[in-house]
Amino acid sequence: MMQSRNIYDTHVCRVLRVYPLTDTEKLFLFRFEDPSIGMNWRFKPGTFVELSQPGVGEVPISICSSSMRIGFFELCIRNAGRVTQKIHSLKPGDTVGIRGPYGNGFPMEKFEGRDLLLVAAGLGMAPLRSVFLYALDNRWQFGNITIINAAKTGPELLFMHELDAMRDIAEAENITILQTTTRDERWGGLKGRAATHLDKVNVDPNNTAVALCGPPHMYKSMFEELMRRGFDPRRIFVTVERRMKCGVGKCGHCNIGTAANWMYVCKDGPVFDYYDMISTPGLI
Amino acid sequence: MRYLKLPHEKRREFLIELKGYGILYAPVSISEKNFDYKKVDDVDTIRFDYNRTVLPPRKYFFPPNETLFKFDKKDCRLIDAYEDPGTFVIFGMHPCDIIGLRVLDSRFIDDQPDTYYKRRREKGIIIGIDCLPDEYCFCNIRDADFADRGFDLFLHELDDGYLIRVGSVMGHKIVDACDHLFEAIKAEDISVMTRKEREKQAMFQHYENWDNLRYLLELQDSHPLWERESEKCISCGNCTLTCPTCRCYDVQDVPELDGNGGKRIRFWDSCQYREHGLVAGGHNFRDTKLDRFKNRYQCKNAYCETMTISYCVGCGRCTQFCPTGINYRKNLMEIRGDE
Amino acid sequence: MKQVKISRPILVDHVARIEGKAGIEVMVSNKQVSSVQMNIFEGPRFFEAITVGKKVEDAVAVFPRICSFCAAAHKITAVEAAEAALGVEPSDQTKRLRELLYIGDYIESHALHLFFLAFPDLLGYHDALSMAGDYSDTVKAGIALKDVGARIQSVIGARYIHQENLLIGGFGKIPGKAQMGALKDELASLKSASELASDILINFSNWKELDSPRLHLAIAPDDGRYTMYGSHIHASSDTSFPMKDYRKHILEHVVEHSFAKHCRYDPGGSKKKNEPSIFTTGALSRYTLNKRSLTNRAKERSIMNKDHLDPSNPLSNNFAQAVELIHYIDLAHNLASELAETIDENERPVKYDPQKGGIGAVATEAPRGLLTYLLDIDGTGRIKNADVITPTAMFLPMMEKDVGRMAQSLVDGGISDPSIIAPKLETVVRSYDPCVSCSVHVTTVK
Amino acid sequence: MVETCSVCETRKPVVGVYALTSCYGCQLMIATVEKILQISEAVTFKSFHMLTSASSHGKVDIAFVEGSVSTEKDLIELKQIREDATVLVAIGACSIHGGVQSWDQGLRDYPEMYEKVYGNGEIAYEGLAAKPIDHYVKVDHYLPGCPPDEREIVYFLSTFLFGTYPERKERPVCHECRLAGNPCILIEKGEMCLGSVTTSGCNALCIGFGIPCIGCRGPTPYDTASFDALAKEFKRLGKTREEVLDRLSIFGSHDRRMRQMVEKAYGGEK
Ligand SMILES: Cc1cc2nc3c(=O)[nH]c(=O)nc-3n(C[C@H](O)[C@H](O)[C@H](O)COP(=O)(O)OP(=O)(O)OC[C@H]3O[C@@H](n4cnc5c(N)ncnc54)[C@H](O)[C@@H]3O)c2cc1C
Ligand code: SF4
Ligand code: SF4
Ligand code: SF4
Repeated sequence: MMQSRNIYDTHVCRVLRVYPLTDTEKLFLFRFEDPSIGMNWRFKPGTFVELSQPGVGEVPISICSSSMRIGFFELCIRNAGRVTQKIHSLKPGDTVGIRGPYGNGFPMEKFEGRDLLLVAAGLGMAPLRSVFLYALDNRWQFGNITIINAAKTGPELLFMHELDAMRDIAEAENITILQTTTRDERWGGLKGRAATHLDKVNVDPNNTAVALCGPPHMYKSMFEELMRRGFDPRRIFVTVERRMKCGVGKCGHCNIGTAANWMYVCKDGPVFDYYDMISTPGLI
Repeated sequence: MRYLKLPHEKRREFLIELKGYGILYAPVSISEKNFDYKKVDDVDTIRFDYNRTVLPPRKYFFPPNETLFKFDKKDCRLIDAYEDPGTFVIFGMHPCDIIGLRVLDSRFIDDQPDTYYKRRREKGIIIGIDCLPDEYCFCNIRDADFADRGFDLFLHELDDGYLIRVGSVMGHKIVDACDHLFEAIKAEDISVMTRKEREKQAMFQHYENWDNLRYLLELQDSHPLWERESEKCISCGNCTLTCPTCRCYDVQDVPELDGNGGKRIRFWDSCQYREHGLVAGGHNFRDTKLDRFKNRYQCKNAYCETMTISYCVGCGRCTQFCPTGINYRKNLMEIRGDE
Repeated sequence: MKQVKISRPILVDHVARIEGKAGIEVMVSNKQVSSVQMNIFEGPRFFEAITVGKKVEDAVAVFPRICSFCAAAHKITAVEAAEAALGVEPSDQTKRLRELLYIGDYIESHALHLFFLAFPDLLGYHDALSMAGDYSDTVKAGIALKDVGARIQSVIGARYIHQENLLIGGFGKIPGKAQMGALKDELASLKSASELASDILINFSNWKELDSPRLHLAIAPDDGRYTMYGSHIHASSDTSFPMKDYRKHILEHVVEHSFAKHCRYDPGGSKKKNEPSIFTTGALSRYTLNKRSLTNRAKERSIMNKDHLDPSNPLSNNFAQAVELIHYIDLAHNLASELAETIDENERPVKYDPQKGGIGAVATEAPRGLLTYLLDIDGTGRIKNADVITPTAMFLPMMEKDVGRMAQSLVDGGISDPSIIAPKLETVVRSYDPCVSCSVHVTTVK
Repeated sequence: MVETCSVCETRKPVVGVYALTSCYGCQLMIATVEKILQISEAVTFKSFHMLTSASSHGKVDIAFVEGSVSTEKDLIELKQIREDATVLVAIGACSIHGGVQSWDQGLRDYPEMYEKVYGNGEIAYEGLAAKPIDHYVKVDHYLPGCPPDEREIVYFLSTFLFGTYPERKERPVCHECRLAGNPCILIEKGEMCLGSVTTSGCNALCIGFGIPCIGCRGPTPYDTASFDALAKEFKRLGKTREEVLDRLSIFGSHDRRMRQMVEKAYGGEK
């Protein structure tokens, strides 16, 4: 991991491309201004960066591109407030500050040799895309893969077109892509919450690593459903969100847990396993 | 360890000597009943009998308000705005505060060290002094009533002077440079010191072992105390802002009128404020005063691994400086089922 | 002879560069100005009514909010009225600090009025900001003077608008010697800048159309010093009355076209010739009645420029303010020098018992003229009755007269274009330095 | 607002400073900030009656509105300003919290008071009980204070010039009181300090002068003010319900929770 001397200092990155994804989300492709930093910059799926726009502020954003691509990375950003609104106004050629990557990321080494089940709801697709693309880039290390992408409506499905376009080649590679909406009358595809489509997956519960990301209320039902189907709780992983100002376990905003088990989402997470999730009050 | 004696009549000279190392900060009286660390010009204003300062000494390493960076929007680069305070001396730190600072070190100087804190930490000379507990102190329970490291010099009051423990290379240098002020320790000095230690121990009001507290806090999550006590809270944040081990901060960008320049500042935050757990979209992970109130008790009683003690060092500030008189120690004892 | 016909009234919707929101409406029929109204749109805020029943400490914290330009004047006068009611005698140091604070208000207020509100008019700009290009030194001097006035108030009062560090009986915290020393030096460096305002005004003579003898009211200095304090109010008609009796002599009444009331002076006595009459108050009145007590530098200036200080012409008020600027910079410098030596930072406010109750009536000279407060405090330390009369309410009728005079003479001179007349009328209004929000404070509930 | 960002990047933002019913302190504060000359170069003041006679009506990017709505005329003006402005900033206690003129809000009958002062039908204008402007129009940003702090005025303008907008302060004055290194006078002297329920931003100015906060920056937003707990503490210190209500009402009378929470603390007793 690259470590600048001042941990809060950022590297200048330039926006290469901006793709609008939905009404509120855009995908940004960045390149490090200094190529030598870019070439040495590595991250794990599930980690995040602190993205800053001097004069406006700094926000944590998951990296959503494949960690195999070097010198570039992608962020999928929702226009949610002050900073992200400003980021949304950026055009190719504009610059931002980046520091990181931060967080533990998904334990990809533990996933190797297993089937993968990725379940994303809403913005959850952003960090899971990184896992998914990583798995595609290292296809031989994994068994069957299913990805479930859920949102309220079709137009809100993140990376809907990208996943759609992959469908054919995916099938050839034993990858099942399920996209579902919960509240879209006009949506022609699957309907209902992600948990309702678990019978359509092509993975073996006995030998599957599960990665989940979505709104907090999704986890409980998802856990129950997975457990009922015999997925091994030791191999269920979740990535969560909290307020963060530093990303390195100092500012205190992302604290979770109790006196007996005190953690910081930015350092001890954002990826947690099933047992952390159920035993840490306030984590779900 | 090296031990020396500083006779009372040499104290003043010693303090003036200390000023030679940089700005001298020491406890002084700031109002009728309160003390704080302040820059000291006249060493006679130093209060040796203070109980506790309003703000903990962390303010010299982790300032309440500090500029991290300056920037110019045009090239998107951040320019480190660390201001070197030069060498400075903090005189009069009590053991709990010395240990509190080491607790802070464990968070700020880890594998990703906070460079601002670390650079200042390297500039600070710490002279500790022993104290007598009052009704708010429970550092003994927290294992923070005796500092065995984390200082350059430490003074124990004797009847006619101070027994000094030298705790660092810097400490040796300081005493070497003015060795004419010191005397060798005599046997009776040691017996005076042990007597004083015993007296101090006898002054503490509680002697429980709180090792199980962490688990009880978890188990007692629906104890009626939480409702009752959090209702009294006015969310002023005093308890956290005066705590020697609290370290939450917020960061804000302050742009300039020219539309380009500006600075990124950070300032102390408190988990007792609504904003602390708020994320975009309005979801708040600690939405109620009750949640926030509990959060502090959990955080302060978590286990600081590097120090093998809890994050709370028992200095008593959060109780003394709570405007509505919420008594933190008493509450913890109630959670433990103590009377 | 050319026929002058103005069918529409001459209207100024919103007089710019004064404090507050007011308009002018002049009706002309048959070449005669038939009515003049200063329309005050500022909403009423009922200060005297809402403070009734409130604790006197809370009330004196609220009164300065009548007006930002003379917040210090309101605060000091209200506090002193409360002290008069409760029989509190503040220390000499407190009095001196208050006087310096008050002078800070004068310097700031006069500098703002002259440099920011009045000069753009005379020099042909919309505002001081656009004037800054051509008259950069002038604007800078104005800013420096305003700043020192603000600084004096911030050092003593905590800030320069709504000074909270001013309590019944004293101060929350007393500034240090070093702060006073710094003020002293800053004031010393501004002596020549303080003459700049009069330098500029020398080039502009009063409009003769406005000449008309008038009645002036001002506080007479007790100790021969030209300040805002004194126990008696003098009139240029050679009458006078004790300030605490102001309610008998300064009479307020409602007029239809404004939320501000109008005032008249009743010299008292039985003689019928002493009918209540309109009057003016402010820098020109103070100068007219007390000029002997000015500092030497200010006196010299005024003697050299008598023409600009004609008591019969309202435009002289600008020059009188300029003279006061010189005077008060000197006075502030003296006071700051003295305090820098003697100030006792540890002095505590005088203790008092608000439940003692009583009535206190006090008048002081605010930058714009006489300001009076009457507080009646009951046996629980609450306000039973409050009465405030502000300078603007006092001189409003006179100002309307002058606006009418100006309009009439322009009409007489064959000018009919409202867009030419209106700015001239605004200039007349501005010369009074009216404080519109002050004027709408408003009045006693019986 | 998004529009301003694009606007700012291409040309000087057009700014209007307007007053409804107030003491004019907010405008005076804007007019007298140290950097006013720099500000006047960075923005175009389309309307600023106190400062310039070149004031006119019409569209502005940013409108600063001081003062409460206290007359029919205020209300008409306010609605026009809202229509003309992309971003509307409520500035000062009057505009945000109704100001000291709302001290008696709900206690005294407005028409009665009006009549007592002006008599019946003697005056040609219509008065209204003072209200914060967001009772009538949407407010984008709040810049509190009586008067506002110079640094905050500069901060607000700077964020707009940067194409973003200000972060809202919601921490209480106590926060800054600690950061400033003051001792707490509520604890030490038992004085009725309103710091804990008052929006910060003044650096605890008054407490620095040894004077309890009277709440001039108004109650902390988002219903975070614990009036009940504070009132209980005041009660313990021997303050009466009336005293506490009067003090809290100077700047907080329009807070919908305040009265009720104080009543709760005093348990209905007088
Ligand atoms: C580990 C992690 C990964 C994330 N990944 C993504 C992502 O891939 N795409 C995406 O669009 N969003 C992501 N978010 C959420 C994103 O950080 C917030 O939407 C963003 O901070 C909102 O900031 P703002 O200034 O636009 O909004 P405002 O509401 O104006 O926020 C103001 C300040 O609050 C803080 N804040 C607000 N919300 C959050 C939040 N949810 N998390 C942390 N701090 C917050 C920020 O520090 C910000 O400066 C992630 C958050 C975390 C913690
Ligand atoms: S000091 Fe007391 S009142 Fe203030 S936040 Fe802490 S517990 Fe609450
Ligand atoms: S109650 Fe007042 S004095 Fe105490 S901390 Fe809060 S603001 Fe400061
Ligand atoms: S301390 Fe309170 S009263 Fe004083 S300026 Fe701040 S908010 Fe206003």
